[in-house]
Amino acid sequence: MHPFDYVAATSVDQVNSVLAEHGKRARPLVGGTDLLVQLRGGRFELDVVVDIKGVPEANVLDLNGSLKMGSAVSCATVYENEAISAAFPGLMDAAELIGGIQIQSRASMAGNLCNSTPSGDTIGPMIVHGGQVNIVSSSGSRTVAVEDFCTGPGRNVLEDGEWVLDITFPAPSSSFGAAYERFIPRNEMDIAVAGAASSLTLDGSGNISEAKVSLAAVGPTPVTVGAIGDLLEGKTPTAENFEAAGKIAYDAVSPISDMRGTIEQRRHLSGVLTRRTLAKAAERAKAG
Amino acid sequence: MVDKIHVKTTINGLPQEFLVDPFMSLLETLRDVLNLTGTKEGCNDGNCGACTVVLDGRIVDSCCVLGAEIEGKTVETIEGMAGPDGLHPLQQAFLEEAALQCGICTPGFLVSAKALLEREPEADEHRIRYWLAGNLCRCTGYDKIIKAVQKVQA
Amino acid sequence: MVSTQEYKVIGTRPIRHDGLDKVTGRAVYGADIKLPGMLYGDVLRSPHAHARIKSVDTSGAEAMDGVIAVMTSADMPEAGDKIVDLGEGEINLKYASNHIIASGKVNFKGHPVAAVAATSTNIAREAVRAIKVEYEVLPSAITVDEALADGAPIICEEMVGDDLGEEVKNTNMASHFRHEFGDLEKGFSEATTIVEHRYDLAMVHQGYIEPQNATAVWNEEGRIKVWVSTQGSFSTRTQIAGVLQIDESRINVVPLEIGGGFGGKIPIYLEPLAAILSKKSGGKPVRILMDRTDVFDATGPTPGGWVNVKMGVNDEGIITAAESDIRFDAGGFPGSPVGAAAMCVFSCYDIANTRIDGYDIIVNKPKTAAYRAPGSTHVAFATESVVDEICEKIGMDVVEFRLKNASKEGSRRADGPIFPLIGNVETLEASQASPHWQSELVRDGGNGKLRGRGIANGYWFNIGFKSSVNLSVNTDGTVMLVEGSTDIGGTRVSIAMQAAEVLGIPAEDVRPTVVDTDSVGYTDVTGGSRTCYATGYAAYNAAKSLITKLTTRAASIWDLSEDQIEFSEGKFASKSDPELSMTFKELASQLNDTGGPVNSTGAVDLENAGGSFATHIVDLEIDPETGKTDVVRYTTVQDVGTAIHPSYVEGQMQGGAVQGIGWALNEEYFMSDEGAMENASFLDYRMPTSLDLPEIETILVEVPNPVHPYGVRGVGETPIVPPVAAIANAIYDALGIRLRSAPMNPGRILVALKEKNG
Amino acid sequence: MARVFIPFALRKLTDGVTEVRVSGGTLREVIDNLEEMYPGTKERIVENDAIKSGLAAVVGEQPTREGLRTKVGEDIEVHFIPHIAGGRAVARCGSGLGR
Repeated sequence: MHPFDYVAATSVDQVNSVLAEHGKRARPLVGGTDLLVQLRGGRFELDVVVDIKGVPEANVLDLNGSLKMGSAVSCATVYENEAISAAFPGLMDAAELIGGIQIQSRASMAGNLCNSTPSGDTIGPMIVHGGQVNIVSSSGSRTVAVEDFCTGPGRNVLEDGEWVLDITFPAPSSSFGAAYERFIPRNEMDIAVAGAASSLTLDGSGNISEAKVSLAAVGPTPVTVGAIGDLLEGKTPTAENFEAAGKIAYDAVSPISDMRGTIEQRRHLSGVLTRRTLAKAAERAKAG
Repeated sequence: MVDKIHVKTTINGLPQEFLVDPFMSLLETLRDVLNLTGTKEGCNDGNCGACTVVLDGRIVDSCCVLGAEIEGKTVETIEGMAGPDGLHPLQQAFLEEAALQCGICTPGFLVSAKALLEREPEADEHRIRYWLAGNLCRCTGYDKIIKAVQKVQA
Repeated sequence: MVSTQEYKVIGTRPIRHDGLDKVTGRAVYGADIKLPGMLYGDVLRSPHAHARIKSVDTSGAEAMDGVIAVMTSADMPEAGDKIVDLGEGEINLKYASNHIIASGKVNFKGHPVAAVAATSTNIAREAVRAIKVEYEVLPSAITVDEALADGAPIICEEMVGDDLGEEVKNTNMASHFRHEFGDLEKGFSEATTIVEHRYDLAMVHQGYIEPQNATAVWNEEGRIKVWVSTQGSFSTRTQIAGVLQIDESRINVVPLEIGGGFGGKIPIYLEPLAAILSKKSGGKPVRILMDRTDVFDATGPTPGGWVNVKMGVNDEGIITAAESDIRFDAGGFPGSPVGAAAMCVFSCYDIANTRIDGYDIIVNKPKTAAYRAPGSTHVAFATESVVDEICEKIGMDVVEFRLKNASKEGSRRADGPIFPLIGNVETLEASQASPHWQSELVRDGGNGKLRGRGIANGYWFNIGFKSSVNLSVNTDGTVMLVEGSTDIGGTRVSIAMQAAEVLGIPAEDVRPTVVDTDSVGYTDVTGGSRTCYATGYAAYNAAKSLITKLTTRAASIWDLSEDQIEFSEGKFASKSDPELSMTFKELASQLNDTGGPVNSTGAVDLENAGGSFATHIVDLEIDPETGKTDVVRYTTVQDVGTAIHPSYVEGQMQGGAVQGIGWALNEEYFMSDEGAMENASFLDYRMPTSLDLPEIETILVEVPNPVHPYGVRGVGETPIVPPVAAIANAIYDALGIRLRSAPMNPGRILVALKEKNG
Repeated sequence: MARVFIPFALRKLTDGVTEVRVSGGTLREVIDNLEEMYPGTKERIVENDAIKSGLAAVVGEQPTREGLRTKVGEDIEVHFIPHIAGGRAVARCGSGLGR
């Protein structure tokens, strides 16, 4: 492994300056569960890693209707918070099934996002919860929707010197529900063969006023299927409508075959998981 | 070349000070710098749990942590599990229930299981199996490990 | 027949002597060794599955700060074409040498090409990357069918294959042999139902958690000391001696604690490299550790390949004929377990007319090694699936059919020999009576999930071979036991218990230690289910010898002749004078006044143990929408001879079953077209976690082995034999689809369901 | 007389005979007598005065541990079973029964 230096940053400015100085040769460190493994495997080389776990702003976890989640907050910290669990069920579903407990204790959702693998379990749920990424650098900050963050396998919109400080989510309405499910051959410690995150908002008469589905591991980036929203809006949350949504998902994805699954298997699973997560999201929306 | 980093930390309740290469994992640091070889390497990529330690109250795979990261923190390893009064009840239960065969995964399982029982003493079988899913054992089929954990709960 | 023998120690569950060190982190495993001045090694491995090495330039590595020694195959002595017996299996030294470091050609991805010793792990790793190798990439053959196809690349070019006794050149077929008994055509002509299918299996790995490691010192006297994680210290010594062309007596192998093996830690990989690097660095200790990718790429998995089984039965449900064609990929050098597979394929049945063809085929994959009952799981998948299908066709209960055709004492195994006393029938009967088999299967698993139940049989012969044990008595009445069998799963305690039973003292009073090859007599590997049987027998003999010597001491104390003294129930006593009686402990306290220390030795070279049979029952729950399978209930029933320490016998049964479950459902070498294993990590190799399993119920059947004083049979390997077939049969029961390729993963189940449902 | 079972690969040398009665008090004598009856068989079973590597000699029920010295009783079965070994680079590999 190419020897790299370690900086334990304590302020946003310190992170900014290290990243500005080293460009592509530096990256922030949170859980290390992807970064250190990739460095060890020779995937790329760095001269510096900047530990951001000591930066106060990256550790914010603030629920005030909306949710602000610092990029250093571990998955375990999120799902152990009952109020957040109740208000953001899609995030909960994902946070609880990443890796094992050891990984959940370290890995953050922002780290999962920045790793930008198509199979990243938390990305779809953050999309359907309407997450906005707060990107900072020495030259300022900008906001990008989670949905627009990933640009390809392992690639994203971050420019040299930029990093994610936090992700914010709008306050869900009382008739909002969301869910995430992935398919893996084992019951834990696995990478999604396919995954689906769904959210629904119901109107006063119980009809669907808004629906969103984002699929994992079935394209170069998370696949948000707009056509499902179009189909479901104004409809009732019935098994038949969700079945139809599943068919749209089946047709909308363009997966590859690899060691984790085949094209046909992934398309099929996209349909099944879309239907199942929509149904679960509807249950949660009804429960308020 | 990069310079070594000076780290002050607390391991198994004792203050420790050492120099470590900044790119060295906590697993390597424990084993090669501090001679705490009870923590084992099985995969070095966060998928087997053999290197599980407690870092500031949470279990982590020490292969996915840098040695430099433990500055000012507390670490608990298998070497700190038994006290002056003897074995931890989990260690005793693992012996009595034959919950180990080759023993290489045992330290990781014990550290994980202890963390579970401290948080959730009433965990049911499914919860125990879920909590320990990050620890691979290839010898036992897990049966006797689960029974040993349950024995301590009883 | 079930054991009725009364024992004091055997059958109890004492805490294992080495347990305390293992639950406190004090136990020293191979990678835990740290010696003064130690250097850290690393190995450069081929990125190609098949290539000619045109040049190796090590100058970049040699120039780096902190690099002390660099080696290639040029540093290895020329190994002759000599077969060496390893106890369980044999190796050809020329291939062994080429396997350890490639000479001229690489035969699989991960094949070592060069090695480095440096002052730190990271410098060694960087130095390896600085070595430049020029390869001429060759076409590769990954499966047995590819390797036997016309125009296939020839992998071991100088090898001469053996086709039913005839020499064949320019082939990847190392061997083709046949067993034939009775009249096959006549047998099939008597059959009214015939079923024939081919079963394919992917290569799978033992998956031990501790990677291979070796630390060596080659000193100025030309003596080598090696600290290592191995199943056999003496077989390691033999292999090192052969590959390095050094007398065995100049090598001392120190076996440290071993983090799993399952057959995979019998071959050597790193030891000669560490030794040569030590020599080149002036006698400094050199430690080399594999990482997990190295373990998958370059140690010895069990073969992939296929097994064809054809079986015919008559109207009474009697098997009249059976035929099998077994083709295993040996990996990059010859030597798969196809011979063992041929012994096992029909071993659960008494069949008059049989023919078995076995093929050992070289492919561009890692050289295979033993893996728990090597070869038997493959053939059980085929035979037990065919049996299940036959039972359905003729409408016979699957257990009744197996009982009706069961092999028993006097039956001829399809490779020739007659079975001694075996417990096949007793195991089947116990399965039939088990709570699991007697329970009703609820077919609806809820949420659209479907349940099914499957059952399958399995057999493994247990080897005997050589073991040595030394005993010495302490004056406090305890006994030190020194053995050469490395302890992977609790054999220290099971061997100590057998000595304790003879001596009439508690298991805790016998202290077992595993020592290096300088310190105990020759002992074969911990493998072949032999350790509790053979090393236990050696301990028994040593303990008997101790009693004889102690009887002499008692005689001298009481001024009697030896034949006037008897030893029973842990007491030495005069046959005539009831007043004269001493416990073992009391006599031990008088040793220093009666001639000093008393020691003894037991050494054996045993024939095979007769074998062990198992029946496994499994209930599955399958989600037909995703193809996901969950095991919801599992029972293992096995003839264990006599269970010395029942907890560790159960542990073997449970662990073997779970490895088999992983093999059945998800584990495989997922190979690229270029011959690279794409899933070489625990993340994507998908071994079962605790959450993937239910309780594994165990039923111990005890049909004592008549050739062992306590009736011990080997129990370690048989448990991995039935699971793949049992799960295939349960999938059929749940979904009505017969899967004939392992792993039977969700993708395959979905495809099969789609074919069935259109 | 022992019942010697002829391995498939040797049956060309025995004109297809699969089982033959051979006298001899030890395995060595049995193999020598078999060679008398069917020339060429011995060199396929014995090498360097031992059972060839890659072959297991079964006398009775289990592979013998005493090699050519094994006592062979009346009516006892003798088998020579190939067990695949690590192979050989030049000539003979695998089953040990090759030439």
